[in-house]
Amino acid sequence: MNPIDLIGVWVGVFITLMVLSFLYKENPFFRLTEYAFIGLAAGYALAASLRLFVNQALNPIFVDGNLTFIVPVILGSLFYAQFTKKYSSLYRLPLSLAIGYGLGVTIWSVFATFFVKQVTATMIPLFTGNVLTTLDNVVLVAGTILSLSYFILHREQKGVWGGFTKIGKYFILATLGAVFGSTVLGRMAIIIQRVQFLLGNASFPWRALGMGTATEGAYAPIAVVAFLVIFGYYLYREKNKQPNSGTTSKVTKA
Amino acid sequence: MLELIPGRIAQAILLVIVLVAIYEVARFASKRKLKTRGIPGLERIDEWIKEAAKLNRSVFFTPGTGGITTPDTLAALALLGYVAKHCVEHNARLLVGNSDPQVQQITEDMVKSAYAKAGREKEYTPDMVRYISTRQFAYAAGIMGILRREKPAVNFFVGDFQAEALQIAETGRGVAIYQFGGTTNTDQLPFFMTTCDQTLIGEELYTAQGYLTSDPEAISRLIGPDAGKILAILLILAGALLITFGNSILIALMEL
Amino acid sequence: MSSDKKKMNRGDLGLQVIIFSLGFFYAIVHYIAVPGIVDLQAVSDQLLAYLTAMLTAAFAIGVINLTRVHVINIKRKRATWRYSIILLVCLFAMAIFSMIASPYALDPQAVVIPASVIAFSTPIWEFLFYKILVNINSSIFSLLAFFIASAAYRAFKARSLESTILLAAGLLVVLGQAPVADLVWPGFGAIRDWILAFPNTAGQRGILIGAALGILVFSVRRLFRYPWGD
Amino acid sequence: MAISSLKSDPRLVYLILLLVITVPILSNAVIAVPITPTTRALYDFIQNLPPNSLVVESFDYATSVVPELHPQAIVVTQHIFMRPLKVLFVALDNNGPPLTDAVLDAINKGNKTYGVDYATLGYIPNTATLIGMPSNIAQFLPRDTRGNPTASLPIIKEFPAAKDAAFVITFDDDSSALFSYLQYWQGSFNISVAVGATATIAPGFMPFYNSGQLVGVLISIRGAAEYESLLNQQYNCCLGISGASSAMVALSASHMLIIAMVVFGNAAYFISRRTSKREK
Repeated sequence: MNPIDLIGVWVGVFITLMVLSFLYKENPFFRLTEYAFIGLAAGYALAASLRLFVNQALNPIFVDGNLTFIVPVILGSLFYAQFTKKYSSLYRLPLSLAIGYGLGVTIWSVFATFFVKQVTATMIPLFTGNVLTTLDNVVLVAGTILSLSYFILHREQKGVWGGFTKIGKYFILATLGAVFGSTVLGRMAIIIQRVQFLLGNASFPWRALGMGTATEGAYAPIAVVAFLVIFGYYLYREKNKQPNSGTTSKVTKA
Repeated sequence: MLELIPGRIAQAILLVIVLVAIYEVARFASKRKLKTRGIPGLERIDEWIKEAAKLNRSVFFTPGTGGITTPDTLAALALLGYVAKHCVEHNARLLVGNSDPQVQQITEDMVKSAYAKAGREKEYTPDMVRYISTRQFAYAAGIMGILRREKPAVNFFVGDFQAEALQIAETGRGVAIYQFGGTTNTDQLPFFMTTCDQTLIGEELYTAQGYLTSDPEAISRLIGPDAGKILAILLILAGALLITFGNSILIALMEL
Repeated sequence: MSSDKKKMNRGDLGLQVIIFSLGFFYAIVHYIAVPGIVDLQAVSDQLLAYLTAMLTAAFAIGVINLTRVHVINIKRKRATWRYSIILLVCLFAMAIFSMIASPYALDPQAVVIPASVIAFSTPIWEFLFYKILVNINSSIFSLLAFFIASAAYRAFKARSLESTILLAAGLLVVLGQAPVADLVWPGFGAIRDWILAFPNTAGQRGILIGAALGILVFSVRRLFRYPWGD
Repeated sequence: MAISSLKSDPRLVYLILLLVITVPILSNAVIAVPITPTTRALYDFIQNLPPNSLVVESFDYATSVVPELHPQAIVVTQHIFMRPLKVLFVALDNNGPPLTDAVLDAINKGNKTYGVDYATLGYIPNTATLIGMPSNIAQFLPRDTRGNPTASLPIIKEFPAAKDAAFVITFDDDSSALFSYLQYWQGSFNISVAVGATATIAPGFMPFYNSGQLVGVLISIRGAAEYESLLNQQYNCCLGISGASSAMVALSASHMLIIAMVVFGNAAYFISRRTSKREK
């Protein structure tokens, strides 16, 4: 039993419930976690990108003695000119370098990966002797062509052409349906792991998430009860502060 | 001396063909002042704003979390210009919620100039255009708070959206009478489609931008890529038909 | 918002030449080689090394913007100014401990920073990351499960033929995804796999090719014209 | 349970969802998971990699989607460590490196030693670094996360350039990392690519699996549970190391709830619409 991990589990439970309390109603507990998160994430990102600056810019200069890297460091420091009044336009120089190289690599890679490879992969036989794979291939070829036709913007979608684009839209709707169905899997996975955590269930990957081990985890429910008591007291105090109006923001459709 | 890297020759040639085709179609479109195809629902926006004014309820607009260089955000701002103009005309109260500081500045100027063009600058109040947060869920919580408090008649959420779109869509559906959405982000489009009265799917968002701005150059930029799409359709058809009869010459060519 | 065509002054032209030349080089280097004269790939890699050094130099831009916004909040005593204090405290605490004891430690082998300080900071950083940051972020995202459940009941209506198709495909995928469905009838899982593999692939490919052309045109246009935002 | 109260106040739905998930978890029930073709394709690919091949694992997800992708990272990493393979760990998301350390701390690393069989090279901040790595790893990632110079590591001496890698798997939560690997690593060097994807973006990757650009796709926590059961069938180990398998009953229950909600929601919607039509 490691005391730091035990406290960590309880703090983790409190944080989880402070966030989930938003479901009951917006409250200071939720806002506290939000602001703390923005700060922690920004501070962490600063350290990560500073380390990279040391690795990729200072390391070549001071460790490898390659002084040519001084030029990119100076150019990079011009990014900070945007905070000055007089020299603010100087930051456009390093930005243009970044935009230039970005455009170059985007052009060939987007064209190869998302146009050429996708077109070539759709050149498949429309009749394969086997009924099932024939159906699959026809759906794939026709579906790709028709959904592409839906995004042709210069022709009104009327008449025969309108018929094609309408079927194309149905393929896109089936795609969006698949995305919707798949999203349900993703969202449920997240809440299931949170509930595994709150219940202190042994199946939660405690060690692989740096939360100690299942032995400390088993004490999570204690913190759940503690939080519910505190939150209940907070709601009780809130109710007394405004005796007249209902405290919960009723969501009613007009 | 100069040689083409094997395995990428077809890509190079095809890239040139596609770019030339797009350039020619774009030039033809701007010369002939073609219009992009109409988008169902754009004309209904006018009626919705009129109804909002009648019910003395506000119209809410949020362009998502994208920055000024994100294509979706630019298309959303074009739509905001259109909505702001009509809100001023029917004197419906417009509210805008932003996530990106630079977009906040631009939307402030746009709403101010909408009032200025109608000669009613003093009616513009700073709280009409609000900066919330660059942070995804702080932004979503902020928008939901505004929707619940202000109870707008019409809720526009168009532009660059991620997972927070569902929260806005669901809260908006519970509060607003009409909801208008649009994004190119396929992952979020299902939540737009099932909760909005009208949704701009993917590139339709840019079509709306082309439809609203009468500038022929902008429209030709939208119609140009049609050449690439038609080329893709023809290549797929040709390749599929050829391989159906056992001839894979086109596939071999593409992988040259 | 058709921006007025402002004439490119000398500065803009210079930047546009930089954008064009670097962009054109990085587009061409993929397709052509000039054996014997110069190894273009090596030139491109060396240039990349300089570019990465330049890009990483902008490491503090985000934090400066964020700090300025919240310091103004505090000075002007805006409604949420107390939360801004908490944000800034968290920001600098996490930054300092991450620089001492995280995978991004500036001096992991205790050359400058005394080993005792690193040993003291490591558990604190691990607490801040694994026990606080991970839990807040996972919990915020878990809210979405509740929203999708309530939206499933209150908002996802088959108002039109279009939303009916979407919901039908969606529910078939949801059904096929649930492991228990396969015990009832393995066909559910097969239907889900089929929808994902064929109609979905066709629709995604149509969207992908359209989007790729949009990005391609946007990129090529930007090579030739400086003013962005148009 | 008045249907109308459900309509006006979503919190009842939240409570039902919580119950529908809590009960199966408390029951610790486990259920067999059918194997999706894209999961088996990845498993077979890794199982058949020739000995001493170099694998690159890229942790490109933020802590927000840990429940979806972390179990995948655990089971795939465990499988790779059970085979005679060499592994480099990188990350396109700054949350990656600590999550990598936590996975390495939890799995059974056998007799593999750091620096020889595997190394953690840390965060890749921009595509420029990613594009440079296939030519020279040490030049673009000069230090590993433990502060050692990358060039001094035996694994880098053996594989100085990432283009020698047999395959890269990215655990990705927003498709930008996967597209970068497809565009730059596969586009230029034909390195095989696989993805562990969150469920929302997984359908978007099917065209790349169909075209052969992807050798496998793991879909969220269910992909992890399938992979875990395949691993268990082969090596008779590792059941429960990722927590994914024990979530499958709760997953089924929550999915059935969503279906019921949509069906009931639409039923209530049509009934109210028909009654209002009759009243007009």
